[in-house]
Amino acid sequence: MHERFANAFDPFVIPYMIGFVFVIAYLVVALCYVVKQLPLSDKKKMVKHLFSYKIFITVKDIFADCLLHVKIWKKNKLLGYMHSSIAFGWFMLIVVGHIEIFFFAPHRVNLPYYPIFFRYFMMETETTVGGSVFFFLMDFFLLMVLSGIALAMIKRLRRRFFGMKRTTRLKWNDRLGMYALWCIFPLRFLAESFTSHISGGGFLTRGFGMVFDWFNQFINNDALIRPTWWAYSMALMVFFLTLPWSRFTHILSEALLIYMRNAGIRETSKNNGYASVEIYSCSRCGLCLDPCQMVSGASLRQMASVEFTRNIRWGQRAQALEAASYCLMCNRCVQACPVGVNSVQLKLNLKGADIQYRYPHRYDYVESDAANRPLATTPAWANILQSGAETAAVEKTTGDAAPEVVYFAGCMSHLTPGIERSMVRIFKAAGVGYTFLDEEGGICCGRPMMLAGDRIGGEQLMARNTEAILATGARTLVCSCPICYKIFKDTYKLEGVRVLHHTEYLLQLLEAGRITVRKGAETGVYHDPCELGRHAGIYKQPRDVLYRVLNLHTTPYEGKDALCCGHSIAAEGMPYKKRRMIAKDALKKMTEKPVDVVVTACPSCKRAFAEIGTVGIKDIAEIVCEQLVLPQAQPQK
Amino acid sequence: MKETIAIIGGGPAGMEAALSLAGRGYKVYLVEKTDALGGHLARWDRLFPQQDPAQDLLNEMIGKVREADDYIEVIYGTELQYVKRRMRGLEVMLSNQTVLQVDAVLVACGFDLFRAERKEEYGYGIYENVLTSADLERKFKEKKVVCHDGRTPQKVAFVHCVGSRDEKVDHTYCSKVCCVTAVKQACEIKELYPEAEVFNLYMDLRMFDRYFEQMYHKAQSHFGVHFVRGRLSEVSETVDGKILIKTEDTLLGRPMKLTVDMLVLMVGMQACAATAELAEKLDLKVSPSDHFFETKDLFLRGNQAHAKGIFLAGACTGPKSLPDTLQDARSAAESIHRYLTD
Amino acid sequence: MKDFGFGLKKSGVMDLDGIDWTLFREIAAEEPSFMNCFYCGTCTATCSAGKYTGFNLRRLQLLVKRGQWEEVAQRIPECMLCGKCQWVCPKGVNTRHIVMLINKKLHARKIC
Amino acid sequence: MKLEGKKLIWKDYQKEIPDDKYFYVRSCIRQNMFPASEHYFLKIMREDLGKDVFETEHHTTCGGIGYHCDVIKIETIMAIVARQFALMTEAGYKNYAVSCITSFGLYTEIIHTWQTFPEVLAKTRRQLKEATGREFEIPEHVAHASDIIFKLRNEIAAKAKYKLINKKTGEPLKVVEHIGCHYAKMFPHKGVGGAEYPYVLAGMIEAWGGEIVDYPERRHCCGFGFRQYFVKPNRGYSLSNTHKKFESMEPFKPDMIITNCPGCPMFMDRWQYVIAETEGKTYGENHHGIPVFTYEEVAGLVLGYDPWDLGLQVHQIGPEPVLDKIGIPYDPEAKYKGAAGQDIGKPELPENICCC
Amino acid sequence: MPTLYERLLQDVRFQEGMKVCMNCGTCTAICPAAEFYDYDPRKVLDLVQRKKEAELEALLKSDVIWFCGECMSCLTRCPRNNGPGLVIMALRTLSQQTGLFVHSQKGRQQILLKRGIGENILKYGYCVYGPTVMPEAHPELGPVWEWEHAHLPEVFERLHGNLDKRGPGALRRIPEEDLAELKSIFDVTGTTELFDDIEHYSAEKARDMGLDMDAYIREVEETMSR
Repeated sequence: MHERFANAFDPFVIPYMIGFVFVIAYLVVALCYVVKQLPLSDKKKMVKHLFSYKIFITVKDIFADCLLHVKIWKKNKLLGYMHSSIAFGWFMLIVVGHIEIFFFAPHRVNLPYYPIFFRYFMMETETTVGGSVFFFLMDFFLLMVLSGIALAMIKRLRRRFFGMKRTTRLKWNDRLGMYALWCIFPLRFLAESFTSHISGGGFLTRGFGMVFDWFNQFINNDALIRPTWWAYSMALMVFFLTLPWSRFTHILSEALLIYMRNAGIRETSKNNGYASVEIYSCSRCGLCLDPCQMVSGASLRQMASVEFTRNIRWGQRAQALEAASYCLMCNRCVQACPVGVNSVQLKLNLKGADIQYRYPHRYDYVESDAANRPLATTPAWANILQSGAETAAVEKTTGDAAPEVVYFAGCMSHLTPGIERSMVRIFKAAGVGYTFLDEEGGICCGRPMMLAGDRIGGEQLMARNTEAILATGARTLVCSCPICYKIFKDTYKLEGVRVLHHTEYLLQLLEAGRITVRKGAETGVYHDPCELGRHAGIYKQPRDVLYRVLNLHTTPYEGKDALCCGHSIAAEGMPYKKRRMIAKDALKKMTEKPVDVVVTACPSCKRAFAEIGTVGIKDIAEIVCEQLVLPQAQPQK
Repeated sequence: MKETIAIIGGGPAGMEAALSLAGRGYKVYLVEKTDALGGHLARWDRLFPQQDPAQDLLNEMIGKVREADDYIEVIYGTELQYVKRRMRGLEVMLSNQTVLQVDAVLVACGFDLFRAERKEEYGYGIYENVLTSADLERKFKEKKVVCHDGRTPQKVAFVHCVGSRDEKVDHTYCSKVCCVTAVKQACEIKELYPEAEVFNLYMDLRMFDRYFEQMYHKAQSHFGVHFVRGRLSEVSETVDGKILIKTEDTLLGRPMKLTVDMLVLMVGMQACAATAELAEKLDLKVSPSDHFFETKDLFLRGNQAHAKGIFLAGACTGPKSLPDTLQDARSAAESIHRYLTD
Repeated sequence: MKDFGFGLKKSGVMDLDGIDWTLFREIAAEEPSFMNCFYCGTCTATCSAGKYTGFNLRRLQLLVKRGQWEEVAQRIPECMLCGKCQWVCPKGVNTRHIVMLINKKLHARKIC
Repeated sequence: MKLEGKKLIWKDYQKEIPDDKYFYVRSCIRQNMFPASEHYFLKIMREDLGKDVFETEHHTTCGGIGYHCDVIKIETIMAIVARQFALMTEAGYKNYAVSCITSFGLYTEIIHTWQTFPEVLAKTRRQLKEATGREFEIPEHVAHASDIIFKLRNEIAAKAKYKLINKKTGEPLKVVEHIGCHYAKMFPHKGVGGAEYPYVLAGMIEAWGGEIVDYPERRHCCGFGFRQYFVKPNRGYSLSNTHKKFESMEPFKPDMIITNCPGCPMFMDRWQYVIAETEGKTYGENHHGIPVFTYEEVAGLVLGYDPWDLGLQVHQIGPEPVLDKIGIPYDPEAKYKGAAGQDIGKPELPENICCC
Repeated sequence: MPTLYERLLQDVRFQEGMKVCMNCGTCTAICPAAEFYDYDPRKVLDLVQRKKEAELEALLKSDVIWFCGECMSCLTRCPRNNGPGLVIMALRTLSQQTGLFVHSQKGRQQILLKRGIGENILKYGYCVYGPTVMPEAHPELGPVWEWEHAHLPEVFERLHGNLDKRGPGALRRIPEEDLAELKSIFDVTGTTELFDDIEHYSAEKARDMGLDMDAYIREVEETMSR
């Protein structure tokens, strides 16, 4: 191998170098920017992580996720191959290219463009084994990348080929980056092929080069060589220059995201630092589109997480806010994201930043004597209506001994009195000493407020409820609404109080033999409420309960793949008609195989499906209550 | 030719009944006191609930009546003078001295619009920019919906229940069509002047029939019409000729005032002026509570008058919408047919 | 000026002539269901906050449409956003969003 | 505005008003505040028009203010009214002329109640007999004094020395009429022209050359409100209602106000002073107020009586701008003199409103 | 013991004024009190027609019934021929007879009206009697009244009145025998009893408030209304 030019330079490297320097500069600036936004503790974690043994895990993760795209492989093999062939192939081209330099032109190692345009600057003077190996390797990885690119093109045209119903729609900046990316490797292939009669080449480049040579004998013209190298360099430049503004930023940020995540950094309540890395890490792969029920059930494609991250990245706050106000926060997209972008948290943060109404919440009325307050409309009328309201005063059963259980039905359960009544009957049947905290209507748990992005308001409500719950002296809190359950369990500080959803509690009662049930003839499927399933991880208990009371069938939409009923409290902006479409769609999917009853464990889900009215809907508490075997009934058996 | 029937009133009810009877082969004298068929329909621009042009319907009906001239004879400019019972059937004397020997008489004399002047506090006939729904309909028809001084109205208020549900004018009943007409006209104003603020002052919105509630929904959500639950209490004129109205927003429990450029009074229906006279001539009963003709009952004999051989159709037996009037007319024809064939 | 021991009282009549109509239209633009309300009061009947206070969403929505922001500003912070109202609304009004938007407008226009 | 529309309505409210032989009863407030008005009613009736109007010293208050302050029971008020009727019956009269609007409203209301509930009438007869030994007949006609002046308006116009016309411009004076609430609001057919467009004062103004101003708050109460005025802490109500009326009439620039109620001229007069002194606002030209007159005062003026004989000096708002416009001569020096021309001092001038 | 509603029904004003209300609000729309007080005659009628004893009692105890100015404008407009003003009068009478009026600040003012207007009738035969209309208590009557009041005999002479003299004329002295007849009417028709009720319940309230009657009157006189 010999260098062809003593100065080791050709003007066509300039575009590439512009792009290269730009990307390096961008990387440094962006990294500083991100780190600056992090809280001090997170900065420390970043540094500490670099020197801990866990750095190896991070390297492994980056290799697996960023290059091999193992997560995508798991979800979709073809898509996985497409991503990894491009990423890993390109990576290997870079690695092997550098090694090649070390072998053949070690004095040029300091020229960053040299490995990129290696074939142009070198000529093959003799065929060696080492040379052939490199030729083969380089051509092999080039072919790999080219196959990936070909698949990418196909994906744009025929997404069904990849088993995807939907893929992202691209804006001009993404298109520019993508077309540049698509051009890079075919141009490299052409340039190397055209040059191969000088530089030599492997099976691919030399092979095509020979075809070209054959043509060349007629026209005897090497005029195409330098233009193709120019084009190759230009394509690289365009790709690099558009990198910060295209979806391909994720190539860089994803590695940083993995590093940060492994360093123990998490989302905060503001969308900066870690969150901005997340936003930039969204590759717009579109894997979140199909799981999103807003997209599949309600034709609200523009509300999908992938569009949200895009809007937020490009400062389209109004659209981003709208998407956040539509989002059901069912977490199906988070689960599908191969990069691990927690877009639900990002949406919550955005809502929180938008709320910022330093508007004083006024919950002083929920102070202890609240229940005895008169219904007031306007001052003068208050006096008159007082007389009627006095009779409605609540008698709290805070007796001498503390009850075993404090039951908190939740606001929504008041709209599904069947759940409350069933729970009360079950408590009585089990002989549980309980106090029904919000029997006459209580204070909201605060999660709806939190899901609206209003932390301050939520915390005020939490403080009130904490006080009321602790005042009962009960050691167990049972709630019927998964929304309440989630916040009671994760956010409240209820010292010494076990927080259980009634699904868990029912199972405990059954296992402890405090209640007995008979198995009915009904067939049913269980619908996992988002807040109870994906948000709180309660999958097993309801099923263990249900096996005892009915013939439980399964559907493909269970556990982590469970559907949302569409009536999430989070989606304050979604029109009712859309909610209903989602509910209808979800119910239709769950009852593809007909069953007698769809059982759920959330008053919202129950109401949402009940409104559709195509099949019987019951809460798990109701069905357990129906199948209760009461002590006096047993002797007859 | 089969039996002969005299129909008093050439409005939609009279025409539709005439067509139904003609279709069954009866001879019909259609007695109309004015020079033209159509009654109130002829003065209307568009019809609720789907904004069909009134003229189209009228033309179709008049055309059919003309086509059926073998069976239907229209006598214009004439009123009923007296009716005598004969051995078989009835003898009808008209004001032009024509005598008709008929087997049955159908009264379809319709309704009169409430005279808005009677609600003195609303200032109709005193303040120029206070109109009735009929006045506005005429303006729509003439395609010239402007204030008295030619300005484009920026604020318009519609007042429901004018002359309906009001003991002060002895109309304790609901006129049925005013609510939906008010919503229709409010939407039409918004179509014409999208920037205008339109207010509907109602007590109950009686959107009882097909597509009515949808109209109301559209008025709210699409046109942004303001609905204020409160009965108009007083109207006065400001120094610049605008109309100041006072009402209570009863849903808020607060009195409210508002200046509008145009106030539209949704005048209700009342028994037509000839009711008492016809009742005497034909020996019919008039309801003491609403002054419309009584029918034998409200169910199976809803078109039969208390006198033998006399039938009733349309709004002379109480307020009716146009579709109801037409159905009632067809049902009256069926009643007459049964009576004559029994 | 003389003190007579009494003075002019503030009129409680809603004068709709001085109303800024744009404000509620803004809310309607962001949440179209705002215009659907026909003031049936189911929201108020089920309201968790209304049990303890005079919080009355039907009334507040109407007050916004009548431009009477003072009372709205006084009452709106009592809402707990629990969402029961949204469930019972027969017209599919996104009540929670409306409360949030009212808050937002109050803040943006500094009507507090 | 279309006057024909009003005329159409006026036609529906024709009231039968006898033009002679009245038994006259006075008003509490007018006796205190406008004694000359009642005097001139009698004088014009008797001397200018030659009518028989009888007055007895034995009649008392009807108790209407006490009744509307809710401290007098309805049975009591009926008996007092019955006693007045007994005096009329005893004096041989059948037509009853009332100076006060509150009384007039009460008389019509009570007669209506007696007619609707005969047992109530029987009870009143019994109670009056028991308490005083008197018996009574219900008058054939109850007329408010302004009804009678309305009826005789053209006769007055015929004898008039002045017209309600701006001497300088030749334009008719713009006159706001204010009708006492209890005149026709309860029983529209008992008032001339009905409750919505009463004609009783409008007719006088029309006949005497002026032009009536129809402003939005025209029909509304001056804000007396009985207990809302008499109890000092409540007076803001009264003041605010008058204020509302003045704010509403202001753009129409009226020259004067004519009233037929005892309290209204006092309140519309005095509240202008209070508004000026508390808010600094005046409604007339050049920091004057808008003069408020009783119908007798206006009748007296057009007939050419001396303004100070008519008692215009006891109004807080000076009548001078109107007198000047019409061209009625007056002696400013004599304004606050006694009956014999003696000096009895004079009131201080207010700070914020020009009262002369 | 008849219920409050039954007692209301005995009042002819209630029978005249309370038929069936359809809550249209024409009364409130033009009510002078509804404009300046937290008052809504429509709501009063609606509450009364619910016939709930507890609500009625609360109503009779409240300020609400004392806001009306009894101008009767509501009568003209009501499409159902109700008279909210008449209903208020019946409610006020009942509130005084049952002693519930002392529960509200506005109701307590009745003692002032009884001692002022009410007693004037018996003392002078007039509801209002000029010499007792003190300029200090009525600053709004202005400097003209101050002057007039200071020179009442002269002013009345100038204005053709008959102040405190026998014979007909403005503000004449009403003969004793006529005043005696008025007193007799008061006794026979129950107003004397009503006066006693007002005094009795007010005195009771004064005791409850720990005030003597003079201090109670001052308290009532000076408390500004809402």
